[in-house]
Amino acid sequence: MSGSKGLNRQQMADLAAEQFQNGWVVNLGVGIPTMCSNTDIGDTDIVYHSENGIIGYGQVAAEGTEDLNLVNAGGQNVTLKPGAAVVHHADSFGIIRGGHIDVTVMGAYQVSCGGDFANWKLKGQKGGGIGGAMDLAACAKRVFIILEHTTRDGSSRLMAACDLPVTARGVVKLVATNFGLFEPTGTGFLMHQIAPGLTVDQVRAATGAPLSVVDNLPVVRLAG
Amino acid sequence: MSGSKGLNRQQMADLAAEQFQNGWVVNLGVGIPTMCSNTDIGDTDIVYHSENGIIGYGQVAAEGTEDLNLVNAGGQNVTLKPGAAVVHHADSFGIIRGGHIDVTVMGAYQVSCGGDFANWKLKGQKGGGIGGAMDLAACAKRVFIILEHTTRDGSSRLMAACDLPVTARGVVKLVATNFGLFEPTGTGFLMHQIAPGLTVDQVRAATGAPLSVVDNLPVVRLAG
Amino acid sequence: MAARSKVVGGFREAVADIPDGSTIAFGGFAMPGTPFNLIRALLEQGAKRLTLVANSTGGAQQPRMPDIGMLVENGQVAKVICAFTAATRPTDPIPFTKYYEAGEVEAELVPQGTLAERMRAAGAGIPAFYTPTAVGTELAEGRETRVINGREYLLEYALPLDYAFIRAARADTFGNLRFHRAQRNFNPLMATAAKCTIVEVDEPILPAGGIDADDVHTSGLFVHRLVQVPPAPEGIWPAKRQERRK
Amino acid sequence: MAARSKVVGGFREAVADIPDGSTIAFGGFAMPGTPFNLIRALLEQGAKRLTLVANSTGGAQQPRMPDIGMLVENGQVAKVICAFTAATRPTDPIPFTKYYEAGEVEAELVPQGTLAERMRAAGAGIPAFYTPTAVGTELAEGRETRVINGREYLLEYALPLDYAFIRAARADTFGNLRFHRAQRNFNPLMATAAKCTIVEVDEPILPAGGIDADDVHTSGLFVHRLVQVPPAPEGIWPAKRQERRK
Repeated sequence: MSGSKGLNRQQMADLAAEQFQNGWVVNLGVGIPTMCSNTDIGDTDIVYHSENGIIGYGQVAAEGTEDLNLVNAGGQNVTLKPGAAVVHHADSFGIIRGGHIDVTVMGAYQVSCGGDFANWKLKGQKGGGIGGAMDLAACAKRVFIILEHTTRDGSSRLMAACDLPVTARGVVKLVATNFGLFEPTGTGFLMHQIAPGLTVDQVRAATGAPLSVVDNLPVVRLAG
Repeated sequence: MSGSKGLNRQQMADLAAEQFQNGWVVNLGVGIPTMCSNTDIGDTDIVYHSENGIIGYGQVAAEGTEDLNLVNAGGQNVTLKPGAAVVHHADSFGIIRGGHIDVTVMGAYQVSCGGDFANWKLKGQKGGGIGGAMDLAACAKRVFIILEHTTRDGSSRLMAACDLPVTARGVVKLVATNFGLFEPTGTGFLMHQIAPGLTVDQVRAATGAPLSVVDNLPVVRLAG
Repeated sequence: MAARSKVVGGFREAVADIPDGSTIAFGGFAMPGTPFNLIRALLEQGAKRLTLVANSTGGAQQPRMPDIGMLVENGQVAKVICAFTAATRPTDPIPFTKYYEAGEVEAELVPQGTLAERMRAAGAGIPAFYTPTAVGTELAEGRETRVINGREYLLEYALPLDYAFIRAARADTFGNLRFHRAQRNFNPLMATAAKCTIVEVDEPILPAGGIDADDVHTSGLFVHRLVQVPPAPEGIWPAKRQERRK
Repeated sequence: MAARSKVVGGFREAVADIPDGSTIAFGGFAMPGTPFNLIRALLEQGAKRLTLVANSTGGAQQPRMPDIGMLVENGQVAKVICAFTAATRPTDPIPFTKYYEAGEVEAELVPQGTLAERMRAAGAGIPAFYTPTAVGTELAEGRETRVINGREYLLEYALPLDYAFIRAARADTFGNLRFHRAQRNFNPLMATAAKCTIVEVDEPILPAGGIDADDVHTSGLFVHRLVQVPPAPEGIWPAKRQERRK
């Protein structure tokens, strides 16, 4: 992926996953968010929910042991943890809309400092791919977004306002990018952690909205 | 029950039950309607549904064999037929509201020739007992009512208009009383069967709306 | 998921922190699924100004089991939301009716299917829905209706709960539940609608995973506290109903 | 209940009478629960001007299995109601997109949870409901919203079906169904919303009562025709997914 500076995909997922708290019910979107379940978060007790009605799935099934009738939202053959349960789609989205998901982690094309984000439709496209993203975005207690900080041509995906059709407005709590961890504040982004080897000025130059920085800005600690 | 002329309680239930058609899903209300499941209707294949989520219950359990966690809507300990299933209350009323009940049979205080009926609130009472009656009445494909033709003081329960608060309007398809079987026509009642030993004039005198009669009016055939 | 156990030591402990003014739903339809032991514990705990949600207020059956009518009689209740403030048959009066008629407690009378759906809606994030039930009746007077495809419907709102008290046949430590037969009734819905669901369980509580994922009726996501019902007479179990004398 | 068997002889017979212009929903989320054999039979049967309802139009996976995109390619489809007219990742195009962009088929794009709830509503006699999903987005433009308790919600209508095509693991002759794991997905909802539900079943069909009443996922009330899937290669079974080449 474009040899960009900063964190790789798994490290971006780690940055989001390290914010999970004990007992949370977590929904992971397709792509990089799926990798959050690989992150070592110690004995933090997480229930992974998938919108096709799987409550409490675990690792991807080992080669040769797959149950072809057991998939997560990304279509991967996963395993179940003890205590797992299966429900149908209306009950699964009842869980989502009913506010029972503590955090949903999704990929996106763009995120705004007001907490809007866009991930279902490209510019000028007819239709798009919504899936469960709008339900999750509108109803989970928290939305975390993971995305590359900039597009291939270098323009920022962290913006003052999204110019693509949004998935939901004002919902994003945290943004993990290859440059660090950010919080939309309404008027800009507050950087909570910075990727190793980058300067605040570099990040600011790559961010499409005012950037502020926490005191004694921590550098992202890389696993392993 | 007031030693009235005409049919007894089980015979009134039989009159309604004989109208059930093969394959129907039937909901029986508390009281006389419950007795419809005792009627011998040959090999007519009926699925009895109870609003507490039992699909396919059978006879009342024999003394000493009761499952205390298995009851019908009247609280009787019943048995299950092969193919029975249990659902929760929202799904059970989804079955009702969704139009999947072919007939609901209920008791009532009054029924009108316009197909209204009243069975939840007495005159001047504060509150009442609705249970599932309003859902069933509004949503079953057909409503059959079983009631005594007259009150203890002799006034008719088959009326031009109900004067008690109604349970639903314009929904009653058939009415079984101790005097016979009746159809609300909008402007009166059409008598389809008459109880043995009664004359049309006697029934007409006991009916609070215009009474018409089918050609060659059959007399109710009593079982056994 | 396996790490957390929701098992608490007893009924007293399970209801100890319930504050005055709470909205509490009680599962059960006739005896099956009724949380008799939790009702008794709440009678002893004494929380006041409660709003209770249930199909009925109880007391129509012999022998009389702990029922929410007793909470009314005990002065703990401000309001009851239910499908019966009076019995189906006027010849079988229920104890609640006289408190209600005397104005000692408020009531909101709701058709049974609407009551179930309002709790299902609360749990599923649906703030309001339309239903054909009760259109044209006294219950619809002065309320908002809407014609959709030529039929008139009544607008109903979600009914969220602070607590749900329910009974199940089987549970694992994560709180996954199975109900036996007619025990199920309102119980799964109330669990989804409540901030805190407390379950009395018939059988010894299993380790997490003791119920296969395809066989779970209510996910532990919706369950917060589990108490196993002890054998009678310490624990209260459904009894065989006796017919009322006429 | 035991008298009627809903088992039919084959897939061709199961879909033979489906008329042009029908609205048909297809269960499945990725491979689990997808009625591959019924889709193939409908391709052969040839009904036209269909409205299809499904989570996605398929074709994103290798190997390509029978999917409703093939019905589009076969000229049988007027409209698709789904949560994806394009793939999640623009790098993984799906076959349907080009027919849609060329105007050869209509589409109604619906968020996945709203799609599920609209069918659940149709089956449960709820003509319309409010949801927070899609508020403030392009999908809500020009549509009716309502503020309830300070939050804005979108009005959504029930989605009734003529037919549902689904797949289950186990069935009895009355049509009671069990799904294995992620097979469940939309399938139970579609069954409630359809006038006629046709099920392809993995295992030999049991006599009525072969599934305990507490273990039924979908009641036979909602099921009209059952066909057992023959072994491969005659029957089509889920295959192991291969990653797309990038």
